[in-house]
Amino acid sequence: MPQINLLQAVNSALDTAMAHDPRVICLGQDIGQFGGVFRATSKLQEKYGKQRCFNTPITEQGIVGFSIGLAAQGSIAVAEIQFADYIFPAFDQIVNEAAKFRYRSGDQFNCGGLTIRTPYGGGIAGGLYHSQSPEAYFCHTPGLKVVIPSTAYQAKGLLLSAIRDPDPVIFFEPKAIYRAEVGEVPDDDYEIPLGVAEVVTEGADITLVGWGAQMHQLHRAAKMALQDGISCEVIDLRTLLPWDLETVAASVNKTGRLIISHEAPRTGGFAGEISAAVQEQCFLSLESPIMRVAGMDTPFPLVFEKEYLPDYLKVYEAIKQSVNF
Amino acid sequence: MPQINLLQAVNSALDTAMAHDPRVICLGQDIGQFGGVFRATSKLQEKYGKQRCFNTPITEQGIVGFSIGLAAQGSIAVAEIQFADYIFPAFDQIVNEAAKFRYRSGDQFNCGGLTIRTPYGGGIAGGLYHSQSPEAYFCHTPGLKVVIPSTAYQAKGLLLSAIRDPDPVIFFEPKAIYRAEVGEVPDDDYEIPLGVAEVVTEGADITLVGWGAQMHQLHRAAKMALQDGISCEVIDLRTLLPWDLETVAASVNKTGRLIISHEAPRTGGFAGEISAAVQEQCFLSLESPIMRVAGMDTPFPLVFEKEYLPDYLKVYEAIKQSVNF
Amino acid sequence: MTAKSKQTDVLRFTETTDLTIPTLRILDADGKLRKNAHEPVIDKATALKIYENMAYIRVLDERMLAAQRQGRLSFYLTCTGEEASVVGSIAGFKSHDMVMSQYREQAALRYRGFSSEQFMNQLLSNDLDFGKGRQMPIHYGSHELNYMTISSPLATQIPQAAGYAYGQKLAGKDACTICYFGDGAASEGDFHAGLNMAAVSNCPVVFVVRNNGYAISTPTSEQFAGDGIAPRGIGYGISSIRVDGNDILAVYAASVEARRLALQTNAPVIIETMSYRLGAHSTSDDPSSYRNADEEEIWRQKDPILRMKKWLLDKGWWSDQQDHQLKTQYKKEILDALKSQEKRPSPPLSDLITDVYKTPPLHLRQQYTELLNHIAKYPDHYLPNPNNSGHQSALTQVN
Amino acid sequence: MTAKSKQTDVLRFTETTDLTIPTLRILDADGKLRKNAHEPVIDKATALKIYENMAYIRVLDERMLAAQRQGRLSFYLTCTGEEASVVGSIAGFKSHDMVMSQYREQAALRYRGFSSEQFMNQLLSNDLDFGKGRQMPIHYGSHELNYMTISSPLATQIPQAAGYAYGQKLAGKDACTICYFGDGAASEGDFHAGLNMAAVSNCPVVFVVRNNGYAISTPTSEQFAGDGIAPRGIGYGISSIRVDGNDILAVYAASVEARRLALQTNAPVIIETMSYRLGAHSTSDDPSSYRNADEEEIWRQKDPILRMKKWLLDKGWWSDQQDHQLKTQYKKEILDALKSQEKRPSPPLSDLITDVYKTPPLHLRQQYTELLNHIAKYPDHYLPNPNNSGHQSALTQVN
Ligand SMILES: Cc1ncc(C[n+]2csc(CCOP(=O)(O)OP(=O)(O)O)c2C)c(N)n1
Ligand SMILES: Cc1ncc(C[n+]2csc(CCOP(=O)(O)OP(=O)(O)O)c2C)c(N)n1
Ligand SMILES: [Mg+2]
Ligand SMILES: [Mg+2]
Repeated sequence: MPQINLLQAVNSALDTAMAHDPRVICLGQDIGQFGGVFRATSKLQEKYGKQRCFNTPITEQGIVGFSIGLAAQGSIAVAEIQFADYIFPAFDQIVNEAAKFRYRSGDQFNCGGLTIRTPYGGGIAGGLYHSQSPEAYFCHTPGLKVVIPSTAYQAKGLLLSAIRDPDPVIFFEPKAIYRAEVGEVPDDDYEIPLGVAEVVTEGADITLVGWGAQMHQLHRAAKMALQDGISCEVIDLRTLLPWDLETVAASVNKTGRLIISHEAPRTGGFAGEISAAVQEQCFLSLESPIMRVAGMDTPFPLVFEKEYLPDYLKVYEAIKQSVNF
Repeated sequence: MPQINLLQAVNSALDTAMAHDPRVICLGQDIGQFGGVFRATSKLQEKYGKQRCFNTPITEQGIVGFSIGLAAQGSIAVAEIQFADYIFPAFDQIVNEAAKFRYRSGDQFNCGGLTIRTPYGGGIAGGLYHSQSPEAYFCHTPGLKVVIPSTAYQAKGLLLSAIRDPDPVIFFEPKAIYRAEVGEVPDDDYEIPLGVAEVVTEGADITLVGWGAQMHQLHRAAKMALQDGISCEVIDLRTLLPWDLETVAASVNKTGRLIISHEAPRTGGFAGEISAAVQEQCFLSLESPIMRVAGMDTPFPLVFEKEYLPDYLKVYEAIKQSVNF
Repeated sequence: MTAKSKQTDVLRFTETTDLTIPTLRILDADGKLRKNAHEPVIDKATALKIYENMAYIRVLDERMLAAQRQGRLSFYLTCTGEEASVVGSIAGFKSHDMVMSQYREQAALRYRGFSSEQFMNQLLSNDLDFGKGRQMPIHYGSHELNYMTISSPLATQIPQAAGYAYGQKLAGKDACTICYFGDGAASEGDFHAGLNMAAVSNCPVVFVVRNNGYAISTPTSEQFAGDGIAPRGIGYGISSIRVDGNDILAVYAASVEARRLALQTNAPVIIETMSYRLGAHSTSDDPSSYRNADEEEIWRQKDPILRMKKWLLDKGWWSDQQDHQLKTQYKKEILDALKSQEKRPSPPLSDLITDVYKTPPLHLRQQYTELLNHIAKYPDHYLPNPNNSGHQSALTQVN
Repeated sequence: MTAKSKQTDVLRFTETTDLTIPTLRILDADGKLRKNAHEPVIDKATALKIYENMAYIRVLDERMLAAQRQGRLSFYLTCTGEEASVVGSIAGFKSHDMVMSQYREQAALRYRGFSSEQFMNQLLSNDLDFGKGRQMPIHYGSHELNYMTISSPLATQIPQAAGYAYGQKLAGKDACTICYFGDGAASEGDFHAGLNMAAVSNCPVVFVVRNNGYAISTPTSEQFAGDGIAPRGIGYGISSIRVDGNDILAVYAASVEARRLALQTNAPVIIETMSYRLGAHSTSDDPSSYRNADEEEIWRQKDPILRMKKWLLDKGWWSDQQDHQLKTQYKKEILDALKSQEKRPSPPLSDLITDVYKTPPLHLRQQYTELLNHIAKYPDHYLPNPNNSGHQSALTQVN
């Protein structure tokens, strides 16, 4: 199997989806001839033509609105938002329209063919507007699915599932590891089911939950902890909405301890939901408070990005704190 | 002191603010001669002129963007969004612009003079688009303050504080109790500090936390529980961002139990944040799992509104469950 | 960068007055053909279908307004005064064209064949409502009739219509999309997004803008400073026409031509219908506080239904007697439907959690089970009355 | 409802070609006054200030591009080719007018007096950066110079500029707002919102649209189907003018007049400057993959700085020797500033949590304390190098 990076895996998923189904259409800013500012759509216009892969004007609300209409008509629309930081002009179309389309019509109409891809997260010296992790906003929105891969293999399999899923999906791509994250990825078509977390490392003493680029911090922290004799169970959530509470709760019932980590600001972040839900399910198993290692409650800064971000050292310290509670 | 309702209290706060400071400007859809669809801005155009109280075109992103500019210039802009359900087209201006305005400029510029008022919540047979409670979206946004009154007295005092606060504030008005909620409200100018919760009823056995119209459900449930000999401490959060963890944690350390209730869908709602944070602080005091009584994870329905909403009976059942854990 | 623009030595600002778009009018106030106007090709059957639809909607609106006052509906919203704008336009399209409307176009839905019972089912949120009782009254939709379910947020359907039309084009359907919206909705960012994208991606969509003078209480003079909506089309490179919205023939002729143009050139077209919202914004509104009765009276004189009737009478295609009969029949049909459909039960409680996703995920099924357990403890407190009139709305005071 | 619209009997769609907006040009390609053109009133001092500013920015852009390649900056973005659009416009305004710009208008900031050190402080995120090192390079801002801090989300400043101008009007200031944006940004919903609101609420704001042919890789032909941006102004009821953006006199003359008009009529004005983005979008971009070198070459021939220089030489206001001296001086000034300012430390860590709110609330102070405790455990791992070049960016590969 070829070794490719996460970005190439995204490109391969799009290519596979377009090759297998003529209804798949890709649209977004600069995704045509240029192949997108990150080149995720590289060569797709050349292969499938301008009708099926095209540049849009700079209007995120338009891109998503247009894609909803496309999907409602029967196409499979894969829209790119250039940076997750720029998804907010489309917030109404996503939250009030896409998420509620099937429900409000009594299933007469739906826009399940819609997938919105967007690079997210920090670590690239992008400052306020090229670094945000807005996943929690969408996780509070019934009707949407929210998916985030952390490896090249996941990226292709999850994106293919997202594109073919009968519900609208927001697919966040961890851009910090677009190129750094390399792995074996089949050329063929394959899907990874949505809504199912992956227990990446089994462990006995504490559960670590995360997604996207943050998984690498968790793995590194787990390795450090292992030196101290602490065995971490590391879970990659992969789908945030609907999320796999069962897998996480089973793990916490076993380990008695839980740390959740994300880059987004702590207050109102999705770790809060996970913490609250696990606490409800696993109250009697908990041996120490569920902890959250998250971004600080500020806009995303530039010079202090490193200090701001929840890295493996912060996770490692939290592990020790939890175990020594 | 005159008895007025919550809506009149809002009107009185706006009137007071405009009378005391010529820089205060009200704008929004239909708020001029008509006085707003709920009449919150009744008579303001007549009193203060079309320049200071005016109708805008139907563009929420424009209303908020315009108001940010006004505030940056030195005015005090009080923008009305006709229904909280229609705040989403302004999401980018609120979350990417207003919230980050001071930070990104290194405090060279700010839009602290901005207040966005908007009626929110269910209970009026409004279905998907006249019922939403979107507060959690904004509570995940550093740089914003989020305020929600539950009584007429609070409405005036908190709104005056919000208008004069040096940071941008989203002020959600519980429209279901606009007219039902009546109380003594001074004619004079007064402020209620932001960021401070109110312990409305002291109690020993369990803490109930809520805001807005939900407070009435909590009070009613607390009364029912009292019949069973359960003493509830009822806390009105009033400000959701930044929220008063100290007051809530002190209460939970005393009672050992906590229920949080809101109308918004459970998953990703602000109760998750409160639960997570309190659990971090009060782990050893907790005698039963922190519970959330919330809206269901669906769009807001019409015919089953009553079933969907977290009412006093659901809170009461949760109280019993928590106490009997 | 634009090659089209000529160079000039003269510093002069182009003003709004440099572009004026005339208003197409074919029938005069008395329903007579104007001097130089061409009567569009229209057969008797179509003409009568149009007229009957306008008449039907007028009766429906009157009856439902009354029903709302009686507390039998929680909310209603009339099309009164704008019937020609809506029926004249929809009649220019084919039944397989998709309609994406705002909320004041019930006449288009009727034209497609929506029955009185179907109107009542939605208005009453009963078990036969296609929308499963989830949305407020007037949020109709019909998959069978190619009429997209209405959503309350304004203008969101505009970029969606562009995308829908693009999909139709790609799928090789000989069909277009017709997208309705109001003068107020045209201020939303989605208007700009939708029109620009429709133009640049060559979407066969016809935008019908109902310029009825008001958005709730806000007159167009406080909505925009330009000359209505049609001139904006020119900025996007869209062929645009303005018509007298109370002149059924003008609206119809423009619509037939717009459809042809949209499909032939694979491009959007704008029709701005100039009319007036004769009634209140909705049953929650009272216009007397923001406009005067004289203004309303002027427009009442221009009743589009009456104008068409005169033309039909002149043509010998219609009689006063037929007219009377028709209205009586509609009144009965509608009141019968109201009576029968309001006896129907609400949708099943399980509809609370279906259709959020194609398949309800575990957490929703759990929440539903919890709800059932809870309701079992307080059976009297929950569940809608079989008679839906229980769903009274505080919205009667608002929008 | 519109009284302006005349009635017509003829069914005809108005087309884009019914409104063409000419391009004002005063200087020809050789810097000579065109035959019938009026030279705007401009004194020698102003003319030289304009020229010097354009020359400065060209040098700055060249040097910073080089510095970025050397890894001394993480990101940069040039104004090359569009200097006349920016300097010609800002020169038409007063220093107390507020500037709300996109990101390619560093020339306007320089015109207001931003020093080389100040540019470097921002580009290097050092302790003297007014923005406290929080934003990426090129996000300048200066309260003192009435230059609003730049934000990356496109077009958000457009409705804000309308509101700012409204505030200026109400406060009785004899000042307006000048709002810059690009052909791509004009597709955002905020463009529509801002222009319409500015027009209907009578805001003295001048919108300067830099139509430079591209938005990153997207040519204007894929951005819109209309004839540029100026015709859209007509739809909003805004006086609009298109100018040759490479002709400094055309831009200047239009700007002086636009300011006068905006303040006199309390209304917005649009200036569309037609030019070309000669360089890459930014240091993250490589245009060779989406446009050909011939196209660039054509525009390189139209260099606005050269054109102005010829005019100045003709007038006897400038000499080649002065020109050479000036550029040498600027080069030295800029490189000296780079050298000195890159030695400066980063802002203090405490700036991480200030200015989120006017006063840091408790939870932020606690998070900061926790961070300090954490850093104390791993002092080598955190905190920026005193030399900021450590801040290398993966954005070098992207936008
Ligand atoms: C995004 C959004 N903002 C505000 C509203 C509230 N609202 C409902 S109808 C309406 C007026 C619309 O006016 P117009 O488009 O002219 O249509 P008309 O009612 O005249 O047919 C408003 C402001 C809404 N539904 N959606
Ligand atoms: C809301 C938003 N969407 C996308 C982007 C990414 N982006 C940055 S610059 C740019 C192109 C802007 O083009 P234009 O307005 O023509 O300005 P120019 O670069 O040509 O000066 C894009 C798409 C952004 N900054 N903000
Ligand atoms: Mg209207
Ligand atoms: Mg451009």
